[in-house]
Amino acid sequence: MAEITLTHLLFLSTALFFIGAFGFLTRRNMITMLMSVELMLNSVNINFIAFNKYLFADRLDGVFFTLFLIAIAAAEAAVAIAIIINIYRNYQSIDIDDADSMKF
Amino acid sequence: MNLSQLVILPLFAAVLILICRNANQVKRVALAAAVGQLILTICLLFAYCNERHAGNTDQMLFQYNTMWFAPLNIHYHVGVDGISVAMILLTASVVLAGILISWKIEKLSKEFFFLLMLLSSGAYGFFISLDLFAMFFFLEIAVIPKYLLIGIWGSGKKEYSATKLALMLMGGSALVFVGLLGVYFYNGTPTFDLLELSKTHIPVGVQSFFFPFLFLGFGIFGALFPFHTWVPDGHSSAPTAASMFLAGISMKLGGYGCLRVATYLMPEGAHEYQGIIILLASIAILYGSFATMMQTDLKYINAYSSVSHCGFVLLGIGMLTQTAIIGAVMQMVSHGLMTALFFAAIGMLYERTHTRAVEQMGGILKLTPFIGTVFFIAGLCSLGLPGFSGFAAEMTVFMGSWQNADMWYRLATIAACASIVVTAVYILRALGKVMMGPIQDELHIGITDAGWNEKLAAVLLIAGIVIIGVAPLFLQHLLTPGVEAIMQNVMRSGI
Amino acid sequence: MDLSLLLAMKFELMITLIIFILLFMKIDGRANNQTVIRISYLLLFLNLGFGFAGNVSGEIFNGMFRSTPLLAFQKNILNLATLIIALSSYEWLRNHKHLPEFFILLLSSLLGMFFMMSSGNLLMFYLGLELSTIPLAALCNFDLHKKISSEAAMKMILSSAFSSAILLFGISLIYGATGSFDFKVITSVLTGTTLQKLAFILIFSGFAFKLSVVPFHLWTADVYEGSPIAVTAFLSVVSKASMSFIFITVLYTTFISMATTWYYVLATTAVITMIVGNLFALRQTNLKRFLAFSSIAQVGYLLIGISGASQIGIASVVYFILIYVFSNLAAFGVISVISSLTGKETISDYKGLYASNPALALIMALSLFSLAGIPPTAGFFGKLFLLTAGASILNWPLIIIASLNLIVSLYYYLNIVRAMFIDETDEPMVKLNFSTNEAVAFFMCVAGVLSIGFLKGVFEFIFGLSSVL
Amino acid sequence: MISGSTIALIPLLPLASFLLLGLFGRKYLSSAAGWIGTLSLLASSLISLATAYNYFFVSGKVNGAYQQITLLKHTWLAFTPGVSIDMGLLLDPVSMMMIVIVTFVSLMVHIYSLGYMKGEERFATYYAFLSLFTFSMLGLVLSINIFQIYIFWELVGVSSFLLIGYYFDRPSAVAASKKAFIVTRFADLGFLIGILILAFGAHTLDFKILIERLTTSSPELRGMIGSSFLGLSALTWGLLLVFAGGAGKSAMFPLHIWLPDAMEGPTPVSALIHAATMVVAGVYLVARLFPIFAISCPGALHVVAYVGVFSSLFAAVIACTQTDIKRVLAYSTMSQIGYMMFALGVSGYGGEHGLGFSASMFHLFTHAMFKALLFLGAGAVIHYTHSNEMQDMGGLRKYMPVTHLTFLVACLAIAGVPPFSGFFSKEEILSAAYQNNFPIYVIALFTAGLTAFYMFRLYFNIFWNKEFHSHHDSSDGHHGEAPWTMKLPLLILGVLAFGAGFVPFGNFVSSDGAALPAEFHLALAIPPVLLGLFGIALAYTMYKTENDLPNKTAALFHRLYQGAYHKFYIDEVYLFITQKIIFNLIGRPSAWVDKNIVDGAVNLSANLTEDTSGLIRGWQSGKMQQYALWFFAGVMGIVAVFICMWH
Repeated sequence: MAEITLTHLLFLSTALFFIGAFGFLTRRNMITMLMSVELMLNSVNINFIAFNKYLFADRLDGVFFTLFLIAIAAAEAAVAIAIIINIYRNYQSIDIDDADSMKF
Repeated sequence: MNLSQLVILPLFAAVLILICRNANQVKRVALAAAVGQLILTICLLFAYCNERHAGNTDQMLFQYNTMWFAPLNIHYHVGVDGISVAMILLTASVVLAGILISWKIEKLSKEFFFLLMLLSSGAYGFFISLDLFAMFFFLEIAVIPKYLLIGIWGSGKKEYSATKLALMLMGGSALVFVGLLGVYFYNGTPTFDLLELSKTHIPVGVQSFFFPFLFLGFGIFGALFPFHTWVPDGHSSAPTAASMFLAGISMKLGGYGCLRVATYLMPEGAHEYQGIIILLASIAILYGSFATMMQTDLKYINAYSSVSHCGFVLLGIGMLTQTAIIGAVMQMVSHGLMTALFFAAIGMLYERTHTRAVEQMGGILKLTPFIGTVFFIAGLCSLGLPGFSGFAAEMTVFMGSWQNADMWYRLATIAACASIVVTAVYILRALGKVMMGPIQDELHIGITDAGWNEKLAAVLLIAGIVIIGVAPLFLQHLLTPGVEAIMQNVMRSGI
Repeated sequence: MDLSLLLAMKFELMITLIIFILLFMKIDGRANNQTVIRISYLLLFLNLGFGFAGNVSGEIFNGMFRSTPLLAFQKNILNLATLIIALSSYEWLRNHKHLPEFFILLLSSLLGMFFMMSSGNLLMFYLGLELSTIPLAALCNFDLHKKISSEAAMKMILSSAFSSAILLFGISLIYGATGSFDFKVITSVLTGTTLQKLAFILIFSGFAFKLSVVPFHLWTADVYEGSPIAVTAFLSVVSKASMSFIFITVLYTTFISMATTWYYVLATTAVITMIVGNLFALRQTNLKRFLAFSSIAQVGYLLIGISGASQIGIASVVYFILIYVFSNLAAFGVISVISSLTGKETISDYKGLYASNPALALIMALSLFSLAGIPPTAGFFGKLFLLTAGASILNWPLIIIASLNLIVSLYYYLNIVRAMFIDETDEPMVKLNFSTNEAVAFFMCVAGVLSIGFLKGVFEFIFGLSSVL
Repeated sequence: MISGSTIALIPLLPLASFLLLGLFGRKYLSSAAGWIGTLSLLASSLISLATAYNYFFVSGKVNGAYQQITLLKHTWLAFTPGVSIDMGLLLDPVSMMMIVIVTFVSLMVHIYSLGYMKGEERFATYYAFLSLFTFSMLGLVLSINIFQIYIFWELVGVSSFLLIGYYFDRPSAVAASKKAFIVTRFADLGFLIGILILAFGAHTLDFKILIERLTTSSPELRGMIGSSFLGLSALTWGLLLVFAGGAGKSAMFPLHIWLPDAMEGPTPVSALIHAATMVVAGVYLVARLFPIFAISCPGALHVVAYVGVFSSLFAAVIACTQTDIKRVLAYSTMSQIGYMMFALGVSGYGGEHGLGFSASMFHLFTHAMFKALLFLGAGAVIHYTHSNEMQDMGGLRKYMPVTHLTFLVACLAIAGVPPFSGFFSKEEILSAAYQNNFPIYVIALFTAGLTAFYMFRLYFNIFWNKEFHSHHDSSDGHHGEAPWTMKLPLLILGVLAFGAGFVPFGNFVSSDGAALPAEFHLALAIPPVLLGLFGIALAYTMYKTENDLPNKTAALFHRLYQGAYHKFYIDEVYLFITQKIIFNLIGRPSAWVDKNIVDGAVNLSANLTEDTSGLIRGWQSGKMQQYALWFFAGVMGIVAVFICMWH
């Protein structure tokens, strides 16, 4: 059985990144969009870990970055969800297409 | 003599105007400032002549140079030669006349005089600057006051005209700025200093790329065909004093810039584009005068005729002979005074008859002899009658242009000469219809002749016109050293 | 690490301190709005004054945090801008239920920006960026009951999350290519391979998003329009300023080996940004939205200055932003006063403003002239120096397009001037009274707009500082 | 003895009078204006007489030839080292003769106007303009520099304009003044270009140097002959264009159309400007440059001759049909100037060959006297009858004896009846023509007969023919013939019109300054006298008493008569050219292009910007996901451009 190489991991992370991006661009529900962003962030996390593990194993920079990233993603999600709740109060909907009163 | 006074005095007056309490004070302050300014410029003239008599052969006198933005090597550098002195005198006279003419303005008089002062300060600054950046600064200062003067106090389709004027002039200055950057960067050591730049040699390739920017940019200010369309609309919508300023001074900024910056710094470029300049200028002269023939609004008549007359300025510059350039500068001064007088007369008339349409007037000379006479004098000066400044200037341009022996340029000169006939046609048409003939409108019978302020303004301008017209040699002597310096550069370019 | 090096972080420490003071006041809950607002103003004044005293340069935390004289100056600018924003939004804040939170969030965001600007490391940079963005998103929603406010906040948080995801992907690639987050290490390793270029472009897009460079700008107008005016002002001035400062550092040091690449990226996007910003600004009727697009156009000029890649470039950008702070905040101040007193925000509401409120109209006009780059306002110098710096590369088409764009921008600025000074209207605005606080803010702005160009030392001073990034 | 500053007073006194009356006349001096003007001119004419006396009899002659003397030369405007406009006074026989004529006729007109213009509202203005004209005309004739002449040329033009338009509330006067100015301006354009060509060919504007360089074999002359344009040499072009200017002022065909209309001005003005002085400026100009014409460019001189003789005949034919007495006189003026022109044209330079030149100047001199007299007489008639039309007159000899007598003298003079002045000058001209160019001689002879005919047609129609019936109230008839201020000039001029011919003119004025003794050729004198008498007799039979002979004759020569009556439709041609071609084909299109194309381009660029702005507004759709999509696309776009495409 072949070893899992960096390329595999990068392929995984890239796929995840684009899946996340696709989700962000197509899903109408704001919460789902938020989840899609989390997917993208996680793909970045995989990148960091993979690079750290395979290329720069002597230092732990990538791992640390990942840790910070998880924390920040959580904070971001918290604020975002608060805002989405507020949207729901104002619009009675969390469909992204409903919130387009400002344009042109 | 400290030249910065010329800029500071109007600014100071502007600030004073802002703190005045009523319209009377405002007017008095403005008048005092304008009179002071005129006295100052006359002092400058004498000081200048004294220096020259004393044998001072510096190109620029009364220089003052201080660093402004050291990292970019931008200076505040001022100084004058004969050309600037003449333009400054013109500015002072026109501003004073403009203030006198606007004496009775009621709407927002404080703001009006404030803007007028700001405008004049910009013009003075432009004419004394020897640093291109500072010059550009002063050039740009005027855009907004002009816009507001037309927009707030104007008439007709004033908003359209004001916007068009502001945008076209902005376009002009944008081009100028590109040209200035070219000069700045292709000069060895980046500098905006006119005198230093004139000593260095800008590579020919660079000149042929950047000369059009500078010339076109300034040309837009000077009503270069086909970028003149701001002139008719802007002039005719503007209030009287603003029209006087626009046509009398603003358009001269363009001619001055074309000469002092474009031609002086890039003589090879000027040679390269000489044909095009002359072509455009002669088109402007002829086409402007033919277009004038068809106008029925007095202000449009004068505005289009300004296009035609300013064509002489550009023609003179384009011919690149010393006489032609002197003629061009004389034409600037002369046209400044004359067109200001014309606009003043139109303004006086409009204030009384409330119309500017030629066909609605007639026999005005009988009703208001003074205004009529002013009108006549302005008209006769415009059609180049000897004894008035226009003749001396135009003849100098023609003489200088003919000196350029190229067959095509001589044909252009003939075309330009031909415009004096067309000019006669439209001027006499207007005079004949408005001033002479039977009285057209019964309502006009009660109108009063000019008041003291209007008389003073007219006399001031007429005095200038007649002095230049009768004794042009003085003006020519004043201009010659400055033009010689420019010609040296043109000759050095070796073509 | 000795104490003097901690002084290098004095800006950040000071702000943290203020945040805590306000937090305690909030928890304490006894102080009423008036007291809080006064104390906040006082603290912001102190903060500003403190910024000028005893600056220490150096690096701490293994180079993760840098402090240079230029950074200190930039932080001072941002402190000043924050103070002006706080002062000029007095009318809106006065009766707001969540007053302390406003300041806490605002200052948190500022703190994030300071860290971001001082960062010497991508991790630090990212942390600062998020610390500045997340509170801002919350601030956008500060008018809780306004629909557009929450919409703006939603657009802000979601798109910034998306953009940080892309930015992070770029950072991860950089990490993959260099094995480090440290700017200096990265600089020494980068060579300009395709992977590195890709990474750069991804990171660039993160910056571009915050700076509202076209085509990453689309969130800007909506967020500006929906947010409370104070927040809009903060977004358009402080946030953009901080971003461009760190952008310069990153470009000029970290990615210097790819200078050709980023020059052309910058030049292209600068042209598109100017043109699109101007074209959109032309048709706006809401003033906030209008200023959003005008600020997009301004960013185009900023990019040209940045692309100059020289000490002059740095100096002109900082100088421009200093002037931009004054001119843009004056405009926002006027809009804020009028909006909070009458609720009017469209250009046609401003018709005849000069007749009823000459002072406001004049301040607005001055700021617009400054934004348009008309002398004698300082904006003239700011804009021209940017162009001059950009022109040093001798890429003339860029400079010509930029110059011609000045015409379009003048047109739309004049539209507002025309409404205020020339147009007449049947329903003129009533005479509005504003408090001393706003007057102080206006005074600072007007003084800045009118004098900076003529104080010849200012530019020289900035130029001197710019020798060390 | 000849002092520059004294001579300078000759033009300066009228100038002073102009300034005084122009600035203050209307308000303060309206009653004294006439006397101020007249006295200043009296002084001026006395000085000029003294000067002329001095010049001719005391100090002018050196080695038997009159010399050109240049006085008070100073630079007015300098162009290149050689080329500058200098102002100064040039004394030579021609200019001496001219200042005498100008000041004298002007004085007469000034005196005459005291009566004629009495009670006019703008009396002071009138005198101011008269003084201005006199100043300009004197400046013109004393010019030392071709550009100085041009300057004063324009000034006389404008004073003529102002005086024609004196009754400016009459639309016809306004139109006439405009026409006069514009037509002469058009001609001046040629003059100006001619000056440019000559000035930069000879590198000078000074008459003396100009003539010197262009008559001797100099590099300048060779240069000017060598360079050609459209088949003519630069010299020919220059001279022809200068002549075009002269032709405009002197109302030569086809630039004559302004002169008959110019009769809208007050009649004394017509006497001064449009008969005696200004209209001969063209002749003067050609005379001034005569050596160049005669020595270096005979081709151009031929043009002068043919234009002159054609105009002379052309005008005489028209004059026979006109009914407005002033118009008849105007055409007769044109015809007589044609005489002077072709006299120059047939002349050679120096000695015997210069007969034509002397004759031309002589005729100029006598013509000034009798034509001024005719106009002033006509003025008196108009003053009396309040009409210009012949049919309103008739039988006036009883009512205005002085006018009648002097008018008759003038008619005899112009008809060339000996021993009246016109006989002598005409005889010289004809003999010069006879010697040089026979066809011209024949035409001139015929014209002489026509002249006698139409002048006596005029005379009989005014003073004989039917009985006079005043068309106005009886109160108008009471004022008698004319006040003494009007009669006095008539009498003085009458004496001169009779006696001026006895002056031995060739002794004073000749082409090269040396005296040219008059030779009287009896054989050559007889044909014109006979023709003249025949013309008079014809007029006598047709117009002495009322009969239908004139109508019959008109019917006989129907087409010719109609053509002549309508001035050969030249006015219509001009009208067509200006209205249809210049206005409609050039002016209107220019204005249209300006409004729609040039201005349209500016507006179009503005509109395009706005439209583009509208076109892309959909970009800002308000949908967050589209924003993100654009973001993504932007990243991809930059990647595509800068990584995939650009290496």
